[in-house]
Amino acid sequence: MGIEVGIATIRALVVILMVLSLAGVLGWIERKGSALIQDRIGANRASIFGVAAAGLVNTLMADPLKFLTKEDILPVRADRLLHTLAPCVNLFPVIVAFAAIPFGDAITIGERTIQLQAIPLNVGMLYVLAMLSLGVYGVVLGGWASNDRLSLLGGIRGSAQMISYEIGMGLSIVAIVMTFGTLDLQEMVRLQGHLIHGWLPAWGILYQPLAFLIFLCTGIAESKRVPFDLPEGESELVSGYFTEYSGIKYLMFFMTDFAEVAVVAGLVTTLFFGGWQIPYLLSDGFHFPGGAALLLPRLLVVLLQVAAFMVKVLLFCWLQILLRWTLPRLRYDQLMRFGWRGLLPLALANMLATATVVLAVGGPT
Amino acid sequence: MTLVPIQLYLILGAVLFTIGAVGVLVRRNVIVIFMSIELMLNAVNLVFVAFARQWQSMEGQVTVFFVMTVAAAEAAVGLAIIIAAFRNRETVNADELNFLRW
Amino acid sequence: MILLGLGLLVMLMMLSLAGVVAVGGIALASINLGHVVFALLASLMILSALGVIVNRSPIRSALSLVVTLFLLAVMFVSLDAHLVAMLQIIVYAGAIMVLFLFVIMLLNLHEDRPAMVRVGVRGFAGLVGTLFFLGAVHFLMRPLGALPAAGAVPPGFGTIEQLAEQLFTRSLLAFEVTSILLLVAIVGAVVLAKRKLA
Amino acid sequence: MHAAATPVQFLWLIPALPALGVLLNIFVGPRAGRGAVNFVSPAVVGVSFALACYTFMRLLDLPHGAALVQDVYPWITAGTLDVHVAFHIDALSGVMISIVTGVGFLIHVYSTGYMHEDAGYARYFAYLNLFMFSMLLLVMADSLPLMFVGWEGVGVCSYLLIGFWYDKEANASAGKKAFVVNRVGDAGFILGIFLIFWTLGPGTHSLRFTEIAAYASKIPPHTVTVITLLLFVGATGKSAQLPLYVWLPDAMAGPTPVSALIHAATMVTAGVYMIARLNFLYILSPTSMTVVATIGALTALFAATIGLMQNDIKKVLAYSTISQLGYMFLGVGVGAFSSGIFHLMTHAFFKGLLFLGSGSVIHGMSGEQDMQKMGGLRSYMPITCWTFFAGTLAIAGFPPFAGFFSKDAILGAAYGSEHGSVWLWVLGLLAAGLTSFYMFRLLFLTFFGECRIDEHAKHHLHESPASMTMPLIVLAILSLIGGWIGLPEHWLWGDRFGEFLAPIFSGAYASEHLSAGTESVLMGASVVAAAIGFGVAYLFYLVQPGLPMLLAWKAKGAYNLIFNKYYVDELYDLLFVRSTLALSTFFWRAVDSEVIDGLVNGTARVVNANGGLWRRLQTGNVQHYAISMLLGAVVILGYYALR
Repeated sequence: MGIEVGIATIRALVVILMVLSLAGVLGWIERKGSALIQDRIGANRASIFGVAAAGLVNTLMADPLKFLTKEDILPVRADRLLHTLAPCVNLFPVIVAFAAIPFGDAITIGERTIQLQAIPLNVGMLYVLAMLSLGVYGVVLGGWASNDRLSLLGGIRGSAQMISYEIGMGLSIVAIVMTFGTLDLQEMVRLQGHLIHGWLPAWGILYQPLAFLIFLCTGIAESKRVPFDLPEGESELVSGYFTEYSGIKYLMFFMTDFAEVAVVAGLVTTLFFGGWQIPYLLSDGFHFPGGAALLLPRLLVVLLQVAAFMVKVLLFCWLQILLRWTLPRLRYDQLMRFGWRGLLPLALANMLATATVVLAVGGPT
Repeated sequence: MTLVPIQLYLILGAVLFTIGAVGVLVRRNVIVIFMSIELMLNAVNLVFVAFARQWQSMEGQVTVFFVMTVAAAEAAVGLAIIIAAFRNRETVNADELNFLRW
Repeated sequence: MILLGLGLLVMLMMLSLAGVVAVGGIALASINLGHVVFALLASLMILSALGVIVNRSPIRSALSLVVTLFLLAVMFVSLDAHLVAMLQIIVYAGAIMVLFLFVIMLLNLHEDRPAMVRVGVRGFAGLVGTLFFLGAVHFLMRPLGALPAAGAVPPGFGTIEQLAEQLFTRSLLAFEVTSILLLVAIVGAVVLAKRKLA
Repeated sequence: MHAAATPVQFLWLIPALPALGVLLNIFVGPRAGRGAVNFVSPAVVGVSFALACYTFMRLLDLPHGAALVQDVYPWITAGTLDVHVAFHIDALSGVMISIVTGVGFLIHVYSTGYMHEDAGYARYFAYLNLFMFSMLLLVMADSLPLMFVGWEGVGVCSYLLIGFWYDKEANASAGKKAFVVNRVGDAGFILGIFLIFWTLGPGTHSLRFTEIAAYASKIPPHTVTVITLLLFVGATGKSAQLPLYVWLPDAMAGPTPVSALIHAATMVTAGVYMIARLNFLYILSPTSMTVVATIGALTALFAATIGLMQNDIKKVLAYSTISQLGYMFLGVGVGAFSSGIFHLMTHAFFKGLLFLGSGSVIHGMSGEQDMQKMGGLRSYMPITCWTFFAGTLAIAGFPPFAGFFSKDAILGAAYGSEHGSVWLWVLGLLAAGLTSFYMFRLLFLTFFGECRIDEHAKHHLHESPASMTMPLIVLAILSLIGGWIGLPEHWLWGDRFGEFLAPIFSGAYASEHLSAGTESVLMGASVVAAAIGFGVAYLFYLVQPGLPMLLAWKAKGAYNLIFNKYYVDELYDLLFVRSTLALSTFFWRAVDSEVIDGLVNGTARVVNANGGLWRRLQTGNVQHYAISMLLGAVVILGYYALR
């Protein structure tokens, strides 16, 4: 009993730390990346004994410290409780959402097998959706509690946008769920370990390219990033729903932003890019189509797989950051039209098509 | 981990239901009244799920599923009505919204 | 105010634990994690439910309702209704309550004074409520036997497969009708929200 | 009917095709235009005719007395009643569908010519197809309820088609008359069905003919009599027998092809078919048989006498139809079911022919129907004339034409059967003579003698188009040779028709009872009668056109009596219509507007007062309602808690 609880706690901690650190790293990637793209040097001020570590010091130490030490301003006639609650409500679901995403195969220590996944759920997919759907509250509250029309507008925009795009996201996920015939993310990843015709890794994207695109768009819209960043579009509403925030709360909103990026990346990886799977890497080592094999110790395999997962996630984070500097921001009506008239019907059609195919030939399982 | 006897779930349901009912009765804001109704619905859901667990049959959960659907529909229409009413009367107070008066 | 809340919480926990002991006929010694968790959840739920009806500001009421629903979902999980729990969060917390918040913001409702009806009515309502509660409890107290232990449930109980199986065989008609109901609701909502009431 | 039944899958198509035609004509017809309608409507019937022929062939291949069946779907399942929509094609219904679809097809073709100026052609063909559908349902049905559906269906179609030119008051009321009179009959019919169901007693019943047949012997004789008589009431209504014949003459208001199809060839024979179909019941009740036979014979004579004096070409044919139907009933009534059906078939041929011929005449005369204003049309419309002549010979019963054999078979049976009697025979013989007379009168007045047509009509007098003459020719040939499949016994190949139908009519009259000698005597008698009729007609209307006037002046009373159709219509008007009207006026004025309205308004007032009282509860405040609900809950809880 005790040990179980202990292991559970450890897994949870691992996940939380992973998300938070990812968020931090993303902060750094974002800034350096932007700088790279815009041909600047970027975050390079802070340094310890002259060691700037390519801005890592700046982004991972100086900025947090600064935020922590800043004054926490509360607008007049703002709702204190909600104003404080909002950032937490915003950050919490994102982090817990990550809990259902498996970052590695089950490892066996002694007679006890441990899933590399905070909470192994048979409804994992739904769980993630649920958590993401909770994300709205942070936005709404932030917008409302600040008692400021810009914030309120941002909040309303944000909530409308999120609930609108949740539908498309859900439907695209339904399609992929149909394909794999399970809601358990770990199970999905395992299925993606198979090979089509003995050589092609059976990753989700091969079955559901359209769903992948839809999911990516909706995911980015959910995390309110460019080109869907109207809720915080600085050119119109200073900072949208967190205009009136400062200090640690502001930092939390920021973290949320990056955590969401990470979650989206994680989900894309898990659903469409084989999660922690490495092509041809089975539990006891590589088995190439040719018949050539390279046996490895179990632990190494697991480590490789975890590493693979991290790499994939980072890649997709990078993709989203690239997008930020590639695409222009939509107009709000365009955003809504894209969501309702573009993605939703597409997702529906895709779902129906998948359903028919699955009915006709059966899924890949 | 062992569970508590079902009565406690039922009583909890009763408590929530009563709170909801009283809310319906005492609040003036129609939206809040509406929320109280949702609260009552959920109290009942709790009871259903508890019984499903008790008799180990899925009917209870299925019923909950349907209750949720109905609740969703109800919320959509109800809120639409509230908005429409607000447009006419500039108020959402139950005691001022008496279109159906004799 | 926070303190008040905490005080109430502790009180309620004691109360519900007492309930566990009294109703469940469980020796004080054998109270375990499960009971405590239940007590905690229950008290929190009751608190937040009260929050729904006492808060002056609609927004806060809505939020306390969200909390209640969330806790309810957790309780569902403890009752092996995983799918229902998830649906609870997605549908209620994720959709319905957002809709509420949205409308509240749209109508830009701030605290309405007086939030409640006249004191007399209030008292009467409270009285009736209490009576109702007592009546209900009177019937709930008849022995129904304890819930089967966590291990006792058949494998896969509460999973999506079982629910779907139930849904698409026994209650298929109801299911289809529900879809129509939703469609009607959508249309109705749109029509209502579009034009002014005559 | 107890023979082996072979299930097949295509039967449903036969009625379905006309039904399809109905839909097309209703929904696309008016827009699709005349050409499409003129093609589609006959086409569907033609195809179902082909199918009917195919069915018939299949039937011939099967062992003698077998049947083709198809159970389409369970129709009514309530309590002990389990009726299926199922089709049963045995020899009898096989013959019927062949006749119905065949004649029907010809008449559809004819109609394309006849109706080609009419605006409502789509409507017309919709009705016509609908009629085909119902008629096929009627004859193919394997259970009484389904048959009843067809029975009512054809009734509706006949109503619709009689009143087809509803803008004329007379036509509309004629349609109404037909409908109402038929109601009287159908009431009896459905009562009969109920009685049968009721008699069948416990256990579920499909009311299939087979089932009834199996049970028939167990029904107490009096009940059988009642049942059969009730059903016969229906038959008198549908088949225009005494006393319910009055609607048929007026039914001539409809388009002539309709008169040919519905009011001569097919629908009006439904009664005969029904009795033949239920022969196993009728055979059990001598009383009913006698009633049927007597009514039939009387009708035959009665209608024939009226037919003598009519001047409207179609009216004459109408009365002759009634009298021929009388023959059929006489046939089935004396137990010669196959002869009855045989006459039904031949009659379908020559009466269809005669009607179509008269239609062609009316067409050519641009709407003129009074024979006084015709004459000498022979030279103007030869084909019509000679085909009409063939029809006349056939109906008058000159050997070797169709009418002769069938009519003779019936007369023979009337004489020889144990149900028959000399009197029936005499009546039939008289009717035969009269028939021959008035038919030749019709022929001479119309086509021969000097021309009494006014110039204007004569101006565009013309032979009808091929689409109309073709059917005439076909039917003419049929009425000439159609009778040869049912020769008397000991003639060349004998009564093939009878043998074919024999297994269905177990226990029916067979002409072996008669010695060859008697038979030939009877035959001679009927030929003589026909000849006399011809002779008199020739004398009156070609040699001495003055004679009829003289005669009429001499026997004034009789003349007026007959000329006014025995004042039957007036009598009915007095007895039923007036009294009914008076009664309904009373009910309307006194009962309805005073009592019932008073009750209604009173109730309203009470409710109103109450409402005024209780509406005070309706505060419009949700919470008041909510609290009352909760109070109610508390009360209920309390009641059960403290009980």
